[in-house]
Amino acid sequence: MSEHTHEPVPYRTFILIWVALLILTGITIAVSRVHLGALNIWIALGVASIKSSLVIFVFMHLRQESKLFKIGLLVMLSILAIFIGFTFFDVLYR
Amino acid sequence: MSEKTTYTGFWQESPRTGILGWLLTTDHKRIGILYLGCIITMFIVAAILGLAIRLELIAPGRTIMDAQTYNATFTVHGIIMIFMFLIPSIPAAFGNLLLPIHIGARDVSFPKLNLLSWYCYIVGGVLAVTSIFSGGGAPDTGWTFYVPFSTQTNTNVSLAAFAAFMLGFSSILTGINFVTTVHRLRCKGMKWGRLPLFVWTLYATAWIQVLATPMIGITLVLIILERTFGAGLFDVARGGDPILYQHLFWIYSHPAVYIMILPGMGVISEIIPTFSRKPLFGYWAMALSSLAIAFAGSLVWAHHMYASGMSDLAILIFSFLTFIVAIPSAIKVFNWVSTLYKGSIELAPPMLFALAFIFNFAIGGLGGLALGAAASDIHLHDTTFVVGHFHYVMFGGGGFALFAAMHYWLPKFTGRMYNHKMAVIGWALLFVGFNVTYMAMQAVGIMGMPRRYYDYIPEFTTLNLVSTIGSWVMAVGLIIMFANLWHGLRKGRPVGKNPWGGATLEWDIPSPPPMENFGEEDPVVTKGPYEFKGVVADEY
Amino acid sequence: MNPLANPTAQAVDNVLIYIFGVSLLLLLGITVATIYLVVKYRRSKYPEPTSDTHGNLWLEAVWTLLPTLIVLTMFWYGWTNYLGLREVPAGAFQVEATGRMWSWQFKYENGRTSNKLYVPVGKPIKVIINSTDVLHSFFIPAFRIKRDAVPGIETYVWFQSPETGSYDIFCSEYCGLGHADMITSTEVLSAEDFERWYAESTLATPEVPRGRKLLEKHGCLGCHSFDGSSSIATTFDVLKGTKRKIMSDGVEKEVEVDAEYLRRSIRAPGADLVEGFPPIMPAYGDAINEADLDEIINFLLNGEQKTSLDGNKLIEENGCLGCHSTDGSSSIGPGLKGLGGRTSEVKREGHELKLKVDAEYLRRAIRDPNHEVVEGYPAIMPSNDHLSDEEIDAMVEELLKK
Amino acid sequence: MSIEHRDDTGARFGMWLFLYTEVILFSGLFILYAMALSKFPQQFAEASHKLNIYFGSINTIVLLTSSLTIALAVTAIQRGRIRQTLILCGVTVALALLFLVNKYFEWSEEIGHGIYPGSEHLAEMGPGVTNFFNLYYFTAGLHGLHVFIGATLISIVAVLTAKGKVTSDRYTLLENSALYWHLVDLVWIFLFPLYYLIL
Ligand code: HEA
Ligand code: HEA
Ligand code: HEC
Ligand code: CUA
Ligand SMILES: [Cu+2]
Repeated sequence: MSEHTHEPVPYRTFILIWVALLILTGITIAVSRVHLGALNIWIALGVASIKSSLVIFVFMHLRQESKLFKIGLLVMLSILAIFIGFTFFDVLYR
Repeated sequence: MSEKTTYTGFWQESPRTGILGWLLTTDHKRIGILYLGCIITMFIVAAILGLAIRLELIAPGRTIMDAQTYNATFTVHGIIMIFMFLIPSIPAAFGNLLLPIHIGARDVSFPKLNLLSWYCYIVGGVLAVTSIFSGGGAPDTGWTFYVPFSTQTNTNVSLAAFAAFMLGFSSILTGINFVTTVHRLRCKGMKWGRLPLFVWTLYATAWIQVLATPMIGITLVLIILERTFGAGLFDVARGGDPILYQHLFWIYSHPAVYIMILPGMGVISEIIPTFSRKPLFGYWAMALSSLAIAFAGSLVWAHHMYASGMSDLAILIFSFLTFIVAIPSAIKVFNWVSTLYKGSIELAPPMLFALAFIFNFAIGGLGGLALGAAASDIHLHDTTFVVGHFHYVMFGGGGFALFAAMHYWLPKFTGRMYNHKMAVIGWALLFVGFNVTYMAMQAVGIMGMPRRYYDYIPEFTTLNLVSTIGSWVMAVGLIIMFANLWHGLRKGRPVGKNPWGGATLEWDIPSPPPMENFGEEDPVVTKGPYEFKGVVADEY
Repeated sequence: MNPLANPTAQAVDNVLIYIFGVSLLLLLGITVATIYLVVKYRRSKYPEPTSDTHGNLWLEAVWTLLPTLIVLTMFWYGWTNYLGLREVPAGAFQVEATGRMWSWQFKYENGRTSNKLYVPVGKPIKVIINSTDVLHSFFIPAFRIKRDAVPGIETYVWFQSPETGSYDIFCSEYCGLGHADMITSTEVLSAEDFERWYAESTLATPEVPRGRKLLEKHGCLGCHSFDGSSSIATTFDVLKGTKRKIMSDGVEKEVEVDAEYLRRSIRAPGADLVEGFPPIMPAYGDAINEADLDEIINFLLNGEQKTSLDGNKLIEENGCLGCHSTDGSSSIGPGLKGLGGRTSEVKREGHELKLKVDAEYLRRAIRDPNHEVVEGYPAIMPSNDHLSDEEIDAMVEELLKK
Repeated sequence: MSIEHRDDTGARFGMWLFLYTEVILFSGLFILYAMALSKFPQQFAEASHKLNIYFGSINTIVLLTSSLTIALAVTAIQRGRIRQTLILCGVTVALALLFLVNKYFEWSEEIGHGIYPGSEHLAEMGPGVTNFFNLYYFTAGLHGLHVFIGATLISIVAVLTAKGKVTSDRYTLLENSALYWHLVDLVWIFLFPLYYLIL
């Protein structure tokens, strides 16, 4: 049965991550007030990616899961990137 | 032969008896049978519509129906054939029947989810049928639901789209189930290298189902929202883009064609070794090419859009990738053929269907190459050549693979054998009729006849007539085939557990298999799926 | 297929022949090999297999590489030839094609419109494609060209025909009920024929109005002109509402030109003489019958200012015939033959009504077609907001005559 | 029937697979968003101004916090603290409702300004802005639906926990509901900057 369950994550860890998430939220809002042109959107997406990694790895316990879960996630994200990226081949060059 | 034996095995054992024992079952084999029944029913309905299409096209002008009916007919024909017949056919019916047995498991990972997925299928099917008879009448958009037409027509598009959404959901649940099952429930000794190829193809298919199907979900939801709120998401005047709709649609629907063909390829990869009594040539190449098709197949969707007004750069890239997907298919064809070399070949009915599959699929697939090349597709796009192409791969490929599977595994799951002579007659008529029908269709497409044409100019008459005649030969063949199978499963001679001399796990257990497949003890696998040494075929 | 050798067809045909050729060889090879193996290694001859090989790395490498090479050549050939379809030669003649349910309208740079595509022979033609409603696709099989008509997005094709002739144009993107009827043709004309056609104006009637014919017949134009070019007599171009100084029975008067005045001037010109002109106009008396005289007067008063609209042409060019027939048959919409005097059963806001077909009814039917929908037909006729009242009147006039 | 087969990892993996499908579902709208943003950067920025950033920020905080509480609930059940689990689930559901109420006020305000799909006011503001709001409504609407489903799911699990059907060694149901809830949060993490913060 040991394979089926993992150690409980201490409350402290979760709370720390939560604080980090709130800080990151504050950062995006703050940065978005500064005009940086196209950079704004990349920063916003970058921070969002960091936030979501925190949620995925800690809140969602991906850290403790086997490789299979991680590979699955990677496959899904690459397919996602392809779907969005390849569509640009049409839209940007029309 | 005429003694009235009732089926044993999973047909009998069930915690509940009677109809509820079926409707509330969580046994993978019973669910597989439920699927199979529905799928065959759907196929017959849609095939009759196909026959009606051909009758209308027998001569120019109106013959048996008006234009609106015609448009609804091919739309419903396409929707049923794709979403309710071919996509669930092999994965949901035979996948359910066989996947757990093939990997030595007692059931799939989520049996209840499996049943839910069947109910989603039923709800989708019922809604689709309702959409024909209610509201503004049967949808008339073509199975592709292209905007802006689909947002403007008064017919019952929203309901049909919602039906397709439910069917997609069903497909997703099956996919989730199969991926998990393959990862978690392989029995002792069932290493990846010992999986039957049917399992490999189901596994690859399941990933497509999981990762591509949601896209059609959101696309159809958008169509429905567009029709209800009229927001103009695909309307240029309101900042939308009608071509983007096509991207969203094909992002799913191209990979979907591989959902339709991959499990069929798996079936063929089971049948050919068994009837050659020889290991499949190039096991790993076959396994990996399945994954390659699934992955590369997700990158080529825009080859349906060369004439849509898409950018030329996109055409360059998507045309290139399209040709890349053809390579793993070619590897498969070559490996099947070389499996025959120095074998001991028996032309039993399943083998005949498998060989016909290779031939038809080669024609369809090679025709796909002419469509994949940018210049030639400009001429062939949206002509009946495309219609010919996809009937070759979907019916000549996917459909024939399903028929092969039915002939191959019917004895296993019913414990009875059909009449071989009738099977060969049915096969021959079907094969000839099929090729006449769709070869003529391809030819008239090369001459320039657009598809979805209710009426056509006189130059196209002869070939259309030939095609219609072919469709009737095919119909006769199909009726013989179905009648023979039906008769076989009711009154056929009883057979033992291994009539063909197959080496995969299902042939080790009784026919029909018992409720939990393997009795008290879980199987332990010590050899590959195509090691025929020591396998003895039962007399039948 | 068409034997015509033209640049776009050649680009496509090269690729088609190459791919089909190679495919045929491959198919033949695979089929022959399969049949040979099946026959040779049949179970009756070989009850047991004579090999139990699991594969052969070399062979597999070969048939991974071989198809790769083959498909790469196909891809490249297909792509380079495709470029030929996109690069329009300089100096191409431009036409705009607009797809709508369910007909094409072609618009030329000089404003001329038509519903067949007329083009000169031997010249590259660039067709710019648009749509007003749903997707259509502009497809000429003879030139192997095809491009979707997308509402709000402009696309194009080009072609060049070395021979005169008529070639089918199909709509190849499904667009609803009349999709299969959205057929027209491209008429490739010789340079002279095309010039002549191109110069004709579209909307003015080619026919001369009857009033003017009467003027010619009675020799009026021997002395009068319409542009003041003749000094013998008055000019006809500004008659209506103008004032005239005349000598009537020796008394100088000022009168306004109206029908009564004109009638007198023609029947008995000597009675009122316009100042500054000699009294040479013959008296026509009864030489012109009453009806003709009315026609002439009407023409003089209203004629030349107003170019008369050709209702029939408007009907043709606005795509009405994509859905309506004129031979009495019913197609997508009701047949137009015998429309005038018919009683139409329509549904208005859910109520069934029987309405007499008159000009008022027809105007409504064209302006706001879905307000009253003819029984037994779907409410799909597009409204025609782009038409002016005059244009609609002209069409209605013709419709009543059909 | 033989002993029931139990595979918690399998169940979790199945849930992850389902979450992948959810991401792809939303990605359809994100594709449309990305294409439109590349076409109408100015108009998108302008339209984004019209959204109320306070509503957006508050909702972000609400969702992040709810994600925390449900994660804590999983630890609580692992440690066998049923009461804590129930409270944490309750807080999560309450936060979910808060989110929806907030959304309701936000949308009423916007609809009050005549901004909703198909409105005439929107049409006057030009194609870019119209497209932005269409996408905004559809994406946020779909997300809202997920919030609703997630809240329902967690309520059900809470009831089952109270009944003793979910316990310290049988808590996959809670774990999977929590995973679902985190997904809802994840989508919002992207939705928020993309719609409220483009400047
Ligand atoms: C089961 C379904 C299925 C399968 C497997 C395929 C397989 C392929 N399809 Fe097909 N296709 C459809 C179903 C399918 N298709 C449908 C339904 C449509 C129309 C949808 C609609 O518009 O309604 C369509 C339309 C379609 C188009 C768009 C046409 C158009 O509308 O203009 C294109 C263009 O590239 C295409 C290409 C291909 C290619 C390259 C393959 C390849 O995967 C084929 C690979 C196979 C082979 C190559 C043959 C076998 C190999 C050999 C014989 C060995 C020798 C080969 C080589 C050396 C290369 N298909
Ligand atoms: C799996 C997929 C599949 C299958 C098997 C078929 C099967 C057939 N299809 Fe279909 N077809 C599609 C998928 C399929 N089709 C799709 C996706 C489209 C595109 C729709 C669109 O454009 O949107 C299409 C479109 C399409 C067209 C083009 C319409 C147009 O563009 O105008 C035509 C025209 O001939 C056609 C004909 C047929 C015919 C004659 C059959 C025949 O093969 C049918 C043969 C079967 C029979 C004749 C029935 C025999 C059986 C019985 C009678 C039952 C008796 C039973 C017992 C006694 C038990 N189909
Ligand atoms: C898209 C197809 C379509 C086009 C294009 C079209 N119509 Fe129609 N028309 C219809 C249909 C369908 C009806 C019957 C339903 C209705 O009344 O709306 C109809 C009805 C009519 C009627 C009433 C006929 C009767 O029997 O009472 C008239 C008049 C008419 N059309 C004229 C025109 C004219 C003039 C044009 C071109 C400017 C035109 N139509 C273009 C489809 C079309
Ligand atoms: Cu216009 Cu088809
Ligand atoms: Cu495709």
